[in-house]
Amino acid sequence: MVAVQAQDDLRRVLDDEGRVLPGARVPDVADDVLRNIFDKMTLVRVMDDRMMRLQRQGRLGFYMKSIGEEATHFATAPLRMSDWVYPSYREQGAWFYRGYTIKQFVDQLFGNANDPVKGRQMPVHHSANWLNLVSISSPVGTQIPQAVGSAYAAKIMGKDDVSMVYFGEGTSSTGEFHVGLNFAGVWKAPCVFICRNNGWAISVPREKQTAAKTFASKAVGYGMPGIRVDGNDILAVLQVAQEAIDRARAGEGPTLIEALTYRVQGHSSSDDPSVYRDPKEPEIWEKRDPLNRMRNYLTHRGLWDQAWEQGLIDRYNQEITDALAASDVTPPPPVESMFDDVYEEMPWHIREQKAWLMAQARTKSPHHHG
Amino acid sequence: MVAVQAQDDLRRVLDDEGRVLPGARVPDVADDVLRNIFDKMTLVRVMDDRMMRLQRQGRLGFYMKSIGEEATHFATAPLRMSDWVYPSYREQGAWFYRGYTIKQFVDQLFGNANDPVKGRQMPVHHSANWLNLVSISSPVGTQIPQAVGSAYAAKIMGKDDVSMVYFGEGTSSTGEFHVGLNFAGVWKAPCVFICRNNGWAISVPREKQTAAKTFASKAVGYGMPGIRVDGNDILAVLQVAQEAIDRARAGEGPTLIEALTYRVQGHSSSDDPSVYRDPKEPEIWEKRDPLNRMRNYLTHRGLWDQAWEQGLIDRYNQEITDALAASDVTPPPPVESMFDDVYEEMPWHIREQKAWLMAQARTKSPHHHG
Amino acid sequence: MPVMNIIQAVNDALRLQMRQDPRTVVLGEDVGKFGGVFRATSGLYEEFGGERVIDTPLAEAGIIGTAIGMALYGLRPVPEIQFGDFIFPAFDQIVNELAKFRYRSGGQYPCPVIIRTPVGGGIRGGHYHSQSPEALFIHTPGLKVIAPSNPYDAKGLLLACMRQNDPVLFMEPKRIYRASKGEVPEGDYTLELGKLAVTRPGTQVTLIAWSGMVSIAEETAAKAEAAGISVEVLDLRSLMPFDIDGILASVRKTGRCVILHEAPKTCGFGAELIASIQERAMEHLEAPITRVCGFDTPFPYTLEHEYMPNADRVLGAIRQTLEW
Amino acid sequence: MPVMNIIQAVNDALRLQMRQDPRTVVLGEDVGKFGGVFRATSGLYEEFGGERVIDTPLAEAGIIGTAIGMALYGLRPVPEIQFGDFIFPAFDQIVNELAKFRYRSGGQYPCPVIIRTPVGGGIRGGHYHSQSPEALFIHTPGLKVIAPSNPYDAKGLLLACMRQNDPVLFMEPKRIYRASKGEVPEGDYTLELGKLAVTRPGTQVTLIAWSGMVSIAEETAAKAEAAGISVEVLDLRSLMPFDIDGILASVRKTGRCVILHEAPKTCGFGAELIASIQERAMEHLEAPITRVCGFDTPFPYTLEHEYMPNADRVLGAIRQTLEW
Ligand SMILES: Cc1ncc(C[n+]2csc(CCOP(=O)(O)OP(=O)(O)O)c2C)c(N)n1
Ligand SMILES: Cc1ncc(C[n+]2csc(CCOP(=O)(O)OP(=O)(O)O)c2C)c(N)n1
Ligand SMILES: [Mg+2]
Ligand SMILES: [Mg+2]
Repeated sequence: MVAVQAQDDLRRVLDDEGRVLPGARVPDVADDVLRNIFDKMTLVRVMDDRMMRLQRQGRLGFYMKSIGEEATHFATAPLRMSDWVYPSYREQGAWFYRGYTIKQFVDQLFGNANDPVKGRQMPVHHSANWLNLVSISSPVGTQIPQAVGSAYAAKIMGKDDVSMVYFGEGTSSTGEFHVGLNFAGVWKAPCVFICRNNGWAISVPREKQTAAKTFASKAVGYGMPGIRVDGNDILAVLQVAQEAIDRARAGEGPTLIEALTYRVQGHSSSDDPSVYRDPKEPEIWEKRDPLNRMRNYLTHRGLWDQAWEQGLIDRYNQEITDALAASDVTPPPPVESMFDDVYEEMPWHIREQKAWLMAQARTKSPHHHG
Repeated sequence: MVAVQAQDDLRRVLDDEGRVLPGARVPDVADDVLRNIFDKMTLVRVMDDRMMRLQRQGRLGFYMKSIGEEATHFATAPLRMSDWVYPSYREQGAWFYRGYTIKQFVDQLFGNANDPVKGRQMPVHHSANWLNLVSISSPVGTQIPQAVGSAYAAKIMGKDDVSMVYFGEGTSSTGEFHVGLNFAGVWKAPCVFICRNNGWAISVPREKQTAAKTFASKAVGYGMPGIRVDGNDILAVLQVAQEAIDRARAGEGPTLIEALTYRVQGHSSSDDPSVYRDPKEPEIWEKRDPLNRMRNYLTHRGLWDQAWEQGLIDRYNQEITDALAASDVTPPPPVESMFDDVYEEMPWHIREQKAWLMAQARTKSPHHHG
Repeated sequence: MPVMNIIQAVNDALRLQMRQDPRTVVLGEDVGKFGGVFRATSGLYEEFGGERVIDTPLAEAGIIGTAIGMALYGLRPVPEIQFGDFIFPAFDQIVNELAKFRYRSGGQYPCPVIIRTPVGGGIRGGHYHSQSPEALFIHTPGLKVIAPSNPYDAKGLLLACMRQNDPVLFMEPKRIYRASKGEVPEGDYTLELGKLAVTRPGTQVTLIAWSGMVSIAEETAAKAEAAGISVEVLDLRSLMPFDIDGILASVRKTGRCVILHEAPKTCGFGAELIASIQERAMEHLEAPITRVCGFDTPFPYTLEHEYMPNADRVLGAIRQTLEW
Repeated sequence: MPVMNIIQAVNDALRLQMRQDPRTVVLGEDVGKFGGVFRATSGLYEEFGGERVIDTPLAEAGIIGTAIGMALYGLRPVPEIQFGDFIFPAFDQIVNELAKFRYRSGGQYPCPVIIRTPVGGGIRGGHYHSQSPEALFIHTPGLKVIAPSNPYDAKGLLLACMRQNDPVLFMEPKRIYRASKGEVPEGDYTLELGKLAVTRPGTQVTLIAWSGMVSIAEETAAKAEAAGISVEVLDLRSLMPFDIDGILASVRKTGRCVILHEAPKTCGFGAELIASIQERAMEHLEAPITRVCGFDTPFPYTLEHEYMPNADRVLGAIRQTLEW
């Protein structure tokens, strides 16, 4: 009988108040990186709040918040820009950290003529190839083998780029999770899997998702390390991400990281969690809020002050206001653009359909928030 | 850090010569059950040999042997008749043990008018609902969630039936393996999963199938026990199967059993393993032949003699000869039967197509082995 | 008679059947306590408990795969796929397993699984919450495909599906889940599968639609009437098998036909209808049969109002047909 | 010019392309050392090594899913699906991901994955080694679907596919993998996608086929000629996009058309062809367009010779068309 690591111990650096735990090793992260992460985490908070309010006012079709889960977004921070990221729909911070702008973000939400994806996808389904951030898909899990493909492609092409892919704990139940991780294990693909375990998949609690003790323990089945980390502890997240990225880049293969966090609010703007879960549950987690913990930690380190944070909030609010104002006067994508990009060159039948549509009277959008 | 059982130790009762290993617990199996298993194992050997020869003579379209893997078929032996079995295409012994006849078997291979599946499927794709043996499908893995469904259905309906499903180690790479085992874990479904690890998936060796240390270790990811057993050791197979079935029936949930064995010959009659594997590899495994080991064991126990075995061989050879002769004079299923069983009642368009076909000249089969 | 919307009608059918037949179980993502993201299974968990109203892990292949095993064993599962767009991970289980089980087993293993799923656009869902995949399933022998357009039909057809022994894809028009309201008998009734409804009789053109497009067809017919054109609207309801006699009767009468569907045009079900009609009634056709469909692009987001067929476009097609 | 069969032609195209473009990789079950169960990738592993000729674990969703990621990153993957019947576990990756990547990313992420897979019956494979799933993919905007019928086309079309930037389903007719032989240029050449071939000119009836059915079409035309009937045979080769101009030119000339395919009739590609032709050339049609197809049953085993279209049946349909 051989004993393997059970992988259900939780890696932590900070306690719930943001103090370094006794005996914990603090990862070596530069001060400006830490401040930049806090900056972008603040932006996510501001953005989520503003967009959710817009959605409630009926001015935005749909939105997905990540309140309470923001620290997990910054597992991307130790990546290089040539590395690839496959986000799910709940990692706004990863986008901003890599350089996606507030304006691009807002234009995508409104699907206007400046939207980088040309109004083709629902809100929060961004794509930014100039940042190696891959187009978000609604069907969950599909990104996992894709990320493994990109990771292995780098290896085949003799580059040392790493791919990172995000998904929720619910998504670990899909067949794609399994085939993706299994291929990665066999190929020793330089891929980092981030399972954002926020306790819920819409209304389905974690216990109904799997009988495994932890999500990290699923790594055993793929011959790769599985690491469980406090996903609300930014230092721990950065630390385990760095380790996994280093391993991948060194040719030592993939890692599964389970980031334990909590979905403090509804699944999306369409959801009402009071129907299915105890309203007391989120309260526990509010005490473990990643932004508060990071703020406290930065304060201990002398890297935070109120004016700085308020400055960020004000600036981001203003930038969002500007982006919204710009969006309001931006037309939707031109009707004829609907037929572009199905194929590289437009085949006859789509040309024919386009000509037909352009000859019809224009239909008014019932949703225009002009 | 919590240690979990690595699940990669191999359960054995017999050594390669069929002697009980020092300290091994011999499972409590009645003499007549043991003799019956040996009887059916002999039948499988005779059948495989005869059918493969027919195939080589061009008289049978396709065949799949299980030489060297036969002991794994009898994990079904501790089941009740009300339990359900989802075999893959390589467990002939499970069929015979439950009462499928030589004649039914042969009629299926030839897809004649007496074929229980009416000539609808390729050879070796049997189905016998009167024995709770579920129709074999070519796409691998699909049976796994189906077996979980049957298992849980029993639980929902308040019965204590167990379902058992077979698949190869290659099939553990499918998405269906994952979703099936994951559902079973959550539902505590009374299901026994038998992964027949015969080292090869057509030309793909086990190391290219997964980086996991063992297939049994994959159970960790589903919160169920994973047991690794010497699949050529009939007593060990019976023992672990009995344990898993007992657990399932007692409401304690599913078990994954990895039965370590070896595909001594080609994948199917269409395959030529000399192209992709060292011809020496099978030789090692021939020494661990499950039939020899069982024969030796029975001999030690005084349950075997040459005349008995020869009698079985002669009788089965004769029965096969008779079944072949009967098949030779059995017509194919009537042409019009091709349109039955698509739906319970034939809809208009199929009626129309049937009428049209019946009005055409009959097409001669290029494959009639009359 | 109570007035219900489609969600309520579906919910009512499920509840009625579950009360009558203890073998009927519901399973899917969020169908339990939450009652489904569209609330179609609302209240069932409370009434029938977690073993008959089953919140599954997130895996469509598992939902359908286990439902198949349940049906083989003797239950009558009614799985829900949260959006029609998410049915594809279960595609293999549906087309290779569910559809072929009865056939491949020589009739030994019927597999009555009724898959409910919301389909169609118009809710600003982009291409992953808007697709209409019916053609893929109609092309799969062994499946029935049912697509009601209103609460009365939804209840009567769903009850009928749950009482027959073939697998069914039951497509629900999500855009009008709540908007479509009508009188629905309280108790038990079933509608025969395979029969269309003439929802508006007419003489000059036959307009064929199903699911969410029936309301557009009716709007078109009303506009046409105002313009002095008499349109007969057929709501197919059952796409496999489809009611060829009902269709031919109408087309033989009108001599002209327009087909309306949301799915992309190429290889959509409209193509089959055209082929089937012209094979049997070419001599009655006074003009080519025209299609107004979704375009052959993925379903867009911002421009979905331009993507989806509307009454003006259908009316245009009708005029063209008349002028041919 | 050397004589090759289809397997050799495919193998040759792969080898040529892999030599020219180091980004081209092959992956799938048994494609490595074994060279594929039909031997289409034979010798490639020896020449290009295990990182460019990749034996994958047994999971079609993984084969296509990883191929997508490879293509996004910059490789040109040519995955093999061992049998067309086993493509369905990858259906979601193909229809929801691969087909929509370019569109949904606003053109940012083209995804040139060329999926090769053997299709069709006639090898006594029963319903899991015989299916012809083209209609499902033609109905999926964003995919191209190519279906050669002979070695020359197979090589020229496959080379063309590997040099363009859209995802392709490349269907190979397994029944005639070895039986179809012909002269194939040794070096490099490509055939334009989207163009049909008139494999036999004729005047009275247009007979449309593709893939394994082209040989049946030609056999039919020869029989017809002997009976004094002049049949024009069109080998479509490219199903999406299909060559509407070539089709219309022929049908306008002959005024009659028969369509031949192996896939089940209902909602098969034949339906789309009928719809497209009658929409554009009804006034030239002197009879309804007829289909000779696979029946709407799962593909049978023993009776596959009765299931599959043959020349006598097609000739019967032609006669009927002429007598209409
Ligand atoms: C294949 C598929 N099935 C169903 C859905 C509907 N759906 C959207 S999000 C979601 C839950 C996802 O939960 P999880 O993976 O835990 O991510 P989280 O939302 O918690 O971040 C579901 C079921 C989907 N998007 N894709
Ligand atoms: C979904 C699917 N993909 C591919 C195949 C083709 N195929 C048939 S058997 C086989 C290998 C199976 O290997 P394993 O699961 O180890 O079973 P074994 O044959 O060794 O018993 C493959 C790839 C298939 N039947 N189904
Ligand atoms: Mg979650
Ligand atoms: Mg194997």
